[in-house]
Amino acid sequence: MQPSLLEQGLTLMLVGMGTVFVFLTVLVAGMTLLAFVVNRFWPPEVPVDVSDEEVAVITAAIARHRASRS
Amino acid sequence: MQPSLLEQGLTLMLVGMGTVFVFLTVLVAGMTLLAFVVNRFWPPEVPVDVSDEEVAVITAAIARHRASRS
Amino acid sequence: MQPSLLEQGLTLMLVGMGTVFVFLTVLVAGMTLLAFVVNRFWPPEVPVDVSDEEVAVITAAIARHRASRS
Amino acid sequence: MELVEQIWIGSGLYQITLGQAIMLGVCLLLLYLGIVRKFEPLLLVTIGFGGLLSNIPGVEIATGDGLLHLSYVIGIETGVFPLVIFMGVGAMTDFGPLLANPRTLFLGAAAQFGIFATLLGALGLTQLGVMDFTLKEAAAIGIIGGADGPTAIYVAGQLAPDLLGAIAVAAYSYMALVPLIQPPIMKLLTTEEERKIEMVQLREVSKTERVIFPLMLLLLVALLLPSAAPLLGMLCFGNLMRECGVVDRLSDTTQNALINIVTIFLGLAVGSKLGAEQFLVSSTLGILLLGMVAFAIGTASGVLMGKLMNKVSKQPINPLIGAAGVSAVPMAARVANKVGQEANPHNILLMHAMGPNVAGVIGSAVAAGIMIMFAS
Amino acid sequence: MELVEQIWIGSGLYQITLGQAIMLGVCLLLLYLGIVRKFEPLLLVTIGFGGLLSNIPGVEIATGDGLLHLSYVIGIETGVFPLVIFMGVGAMTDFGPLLANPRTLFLGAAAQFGIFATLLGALGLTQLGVMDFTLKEAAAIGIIGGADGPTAIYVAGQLAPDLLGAIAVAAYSYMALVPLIQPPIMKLLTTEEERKIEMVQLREVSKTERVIFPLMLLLLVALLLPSAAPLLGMLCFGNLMRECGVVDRLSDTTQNALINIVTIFLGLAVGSKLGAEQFLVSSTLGILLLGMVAFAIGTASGVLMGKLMNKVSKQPINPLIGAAGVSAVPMAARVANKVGQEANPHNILLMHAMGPNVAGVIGSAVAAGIMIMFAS
Amino acid sequence: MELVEQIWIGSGLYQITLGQAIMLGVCLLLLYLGIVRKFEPLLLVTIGFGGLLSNIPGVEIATGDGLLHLSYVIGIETGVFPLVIFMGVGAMTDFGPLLANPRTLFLGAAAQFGIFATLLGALGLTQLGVMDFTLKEAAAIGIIGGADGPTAIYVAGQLAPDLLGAIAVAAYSYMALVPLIQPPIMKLLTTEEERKIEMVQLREVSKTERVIFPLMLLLLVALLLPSAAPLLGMLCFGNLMRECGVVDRLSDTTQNALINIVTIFLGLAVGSKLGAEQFLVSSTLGILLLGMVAFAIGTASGVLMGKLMNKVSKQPINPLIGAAGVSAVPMAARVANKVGQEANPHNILLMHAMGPNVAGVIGSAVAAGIMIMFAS
Ligand code: NA
Ligand code: NA
Ligand code: NA
Repeated sequence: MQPSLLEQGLTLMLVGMGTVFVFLTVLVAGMTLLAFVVNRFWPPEVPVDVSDEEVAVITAAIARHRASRS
Repeated sequence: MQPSLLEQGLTLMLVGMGTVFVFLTVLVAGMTLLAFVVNRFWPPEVPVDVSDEEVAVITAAIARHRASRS
Repeated sequence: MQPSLLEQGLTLMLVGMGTVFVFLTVLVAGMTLLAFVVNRFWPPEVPVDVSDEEVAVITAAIARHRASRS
Repeated sequence: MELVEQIWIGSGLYQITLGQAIMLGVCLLLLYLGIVRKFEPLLLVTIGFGGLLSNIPGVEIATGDGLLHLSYVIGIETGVFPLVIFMGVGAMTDFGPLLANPRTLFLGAAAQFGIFATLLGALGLTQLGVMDFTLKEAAAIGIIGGADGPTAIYVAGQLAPDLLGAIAVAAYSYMALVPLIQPPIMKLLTTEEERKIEMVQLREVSKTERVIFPLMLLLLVALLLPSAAPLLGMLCFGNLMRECGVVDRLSDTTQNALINIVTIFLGLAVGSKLGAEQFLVSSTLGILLLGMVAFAIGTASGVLMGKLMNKVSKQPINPLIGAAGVSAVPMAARVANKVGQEANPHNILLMHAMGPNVAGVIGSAVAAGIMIMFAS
Repeated sequence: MELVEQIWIGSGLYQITLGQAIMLGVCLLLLYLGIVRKFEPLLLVTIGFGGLLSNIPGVEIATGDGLLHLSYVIGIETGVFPLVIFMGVGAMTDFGPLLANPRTLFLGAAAQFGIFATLLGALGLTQLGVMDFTLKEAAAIGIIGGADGPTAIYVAGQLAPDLLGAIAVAAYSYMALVPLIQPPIMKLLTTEEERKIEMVQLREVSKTERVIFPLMLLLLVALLLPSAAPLLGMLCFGNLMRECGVVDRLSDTTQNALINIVTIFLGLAVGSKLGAEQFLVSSTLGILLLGMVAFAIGTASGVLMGKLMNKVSKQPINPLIGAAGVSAVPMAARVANKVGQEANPHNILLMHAMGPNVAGVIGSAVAAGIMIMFAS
Repeated sequence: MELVEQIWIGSGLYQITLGQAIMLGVCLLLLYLGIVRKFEPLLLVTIGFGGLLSNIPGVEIATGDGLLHLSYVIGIETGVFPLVIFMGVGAMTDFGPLLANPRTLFLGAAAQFGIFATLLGALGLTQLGVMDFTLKEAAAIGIIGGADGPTAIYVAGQLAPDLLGAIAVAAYSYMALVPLIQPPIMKLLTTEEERKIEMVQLREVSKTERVIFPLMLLLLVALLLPSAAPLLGMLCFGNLMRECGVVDRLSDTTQNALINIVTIFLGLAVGSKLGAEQFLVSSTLGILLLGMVAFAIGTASGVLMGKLMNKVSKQPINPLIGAAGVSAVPMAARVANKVGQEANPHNILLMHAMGPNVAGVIGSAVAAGIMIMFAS
């Protein structure tokens, strides 16, 4: 016997949500593995935009500037 | 009897120019009404970019600047 | 008798390279003629962005500026 | 005189039907929502104007050789326009927040429940005799709950072209209504304490991860659910162009000229489905109602999944970001952020909500693949 | 040897006809006018080069599967290219001066008399046996007098595809000749005193008016003259995108990448109609002559209407701005301004002339709608 | 349960063939070369991704109504995409160095020997029974030696669509390998003294010459070799738009939005020919081998012609610039410059090498015209 439209919909809902979850679970696993592998073998360089020395210089300059305004 | 090509053209000219004028007259009426309604109910804000006070300040500044150069 | 595929290829190579050279030779001739005609009848203006006088004025200005900073 | 009569007979005043007059009003409303209320203006302005053109009596614009009908045949029937838009979305999407916290994909998964619940609702109304939708049509209506315009248009174009106009209008209207629809549901389902939860800052994601991610996603789709490959493939292609760093000129054009051109003609083409005889039918009302329900259920299931994850997870998860799982990028993420800040002014959820938000795009494309696979 | 013979037989030198040689010369002339004389370069350069390609003997470029013929079939036969150009024109047009002084629409109406007089002229020449034009062809020729390139191409593509090449060339050539054709006519029909008339400054037009105007225009077209709806509809759509302020990215692309791409292929497609056997016929000469007449009559009737309006109006109207009613935006408005300044150096007519100028675009699109309605 | 089985049967894991798995790997390799090694990334990234999509089992992407197949039918079968790319190349090419020293055209001519030698090689392998190529196919393979991507794609699309994937991959891969393939050959065939030769500075080229050049080239093509007119015609059109100075907005769009959009879809369309059953055949291996040989022979004949010209010419000619005659703009010119600087650090050959480099583009388009004429 052909299942009713509502039964078809119910099955589709169960299988559909199941597939969405299975697919995204596999994707989560893949992404976690990807993060692990990449950070293990090709760790990103720490971005060093500003050296400590530069920070000191700039801080001093700002302090001087503020002092001169007051 | 089928009208001659020239007669067809003459009619098309009269009707055509008539339609152009009627259409554009209706459009003029519409635009006039539009302007009336919009300015009545949603009058555009007068753009006040610079206050009188600011003008005074700026004018003074310019005068000072010029004086200092001469 | 139909020529073999290899013979067809050989002929195509000879005729092809011949045509390439003939075509590009004609093009060389055309370009040479073009250069001659253009430079004869519409010689490009020498770009004179800055007059000698202006150069003198600007040089003097820069010198003055530098002197004032030291 | 005969000519003047011919003009009169040819005029709109003579030919216009009541339905067309109503539809002109509906399209002006869409334009009002887009222009004055700023609801998804890129689409509502183009769709609305396309709808105006489609309801002009007596000329071929939305039919035959008309520009709008040509756009529809070339761009929507083939699926090309939504796919190109998806490529542009990919080129504009930063998957960084998702890569930094992959588990938020589950929130994007849960929110798709709205899709399937709506499918069931549409079939239920049919069973009850209130409406008359086929399985295909019900599937296309459900996708409204995915809150993703191009996905909805793509699926409707494939499964239920007759309902395309109503589905697209519903999808974009509700996406724009996210700030009104979602907050009450979010507040109803969460406690004040939950809304106050602050989340730990996301880690930096390296360029290598960003480049490999779209390729990995594509390969998973290829192996597990090929029917979602057109949509997700184009999304991945756009994202790869964005992240790989060597084809920036292609990525720029994809994010600007190309997506803009396609948006214009997509909007007009969708507008060609707003003809009175197609749109002014009872099923449109059903679609608008079901679409609203789909949104509400999707929001609720996202939030509930957030509560569950917060319980089982070591790191705190604010359930509000679950609401962003419906997609509606970036509006839904902003709403989550705003509701969070109402409870706790120091709570910056925006980047955390972007994870489930883009996960929702992937999730609804997966759901679309399933629908297309089974229903067609 | 056989192969060398084959090359010789395949070469242009062997195959070229006298007609093709002449047309290569004509197309070089168009390129000269476009590049050196700067006559409407965007169109004359692309049309001229397309014409060169079309007269290369022995290859399929302007026929069969060739790029130019494909462009023609896809873009001109369907009307898509001129319609998209019109959308771009709408996005680039500021209707402010027209909104500030709606009565200048009458000047744009009067100038359309050139169109209908030329139609009559073409039929008269046919009656006399000098030429042999059908009503459709005469209508398409008349539109040259509208001084609006895309309108002329659109109408010719619909009513007289065989004459498209000559009509497009005539339209763009005469539009470029506006600064030569118009001033003598303008001076002949006006007195020194009239040319000196200064006009009162235009009022500010609010954003609300600007946004509503394209919608109002579209609705009037829909109700009164639907056959003009494709052209005016796209113009209004472009203008709405420009003025509504919420889809600036679409408006920018429409004004740049999209209109440029379409202009390139429109030009090439029109060029595909400059093949010798199509262009070198006696009707081309007739079209060139009639086109010139159309321009002159349009200019004259615009100026005469300006004189009449100046008489009956309370506010002074300089009749020179009537000449701008032929369209040819913005050239004709600049010419009106220049002739005005010759008589009165303090006379700045430019913005006043922009009103009739854009009115001329609307006017000729209306005339085009009438032609298409009756003649097809 | 039945539905779960249906998902499993529909999944890629169930349907994938060994060939598809291999091709997924090959396409990932192309992406690696494009992204990490930066080999012609604009094409290898798009082709590689297109290839991935084409090898997803069980969905219509590269077939039927799929986006990639539509791109192929619309853009490659008709020749439109490579022609538009050629227009873009024309708009981006500065023919100044060639105009300043026209004789370098001979270097571009000589380098085309690689094309015809490869044609002969392909036919020789067929005669020996190793491969099985028709004359058309051999001609299409030979064009790889022209080192010009769009030319190769255009010719392959016309003469040997089945081999298009392999030919395009070979062409772009070897173009990217120019810095590895050419230097050893260049050093083998020249003496240290020859490589040290400095060339006299190029003269200024006036704007008039630059504008007339594309027209002159087009007319020569029209008269002598019309079958090369589509390719060279579009090149000339693009260059005329660039140089004429009155249509800069068209030139800008051609160089940016238009060429970028077409590149994306050209790449995807070529990728649609990387399906396993088409690409994993023995002829692909033959094409890759022959392509490599074509490059080597082209480089060698360019250099040898350079030596000859240096002998017979009054002004010194560094034979290294002959290697740039293969095209591969601007990579080959840079390689010539670099090898020259290794021998003599003061030797700046770059601009001198740009002459033969662009001559190589013209030369291979001429060769393509001959191939199409005879082989089809
Ligand atoms: Na979603
Ligand atoms: Na006009
Ligand atoms: Na080459």
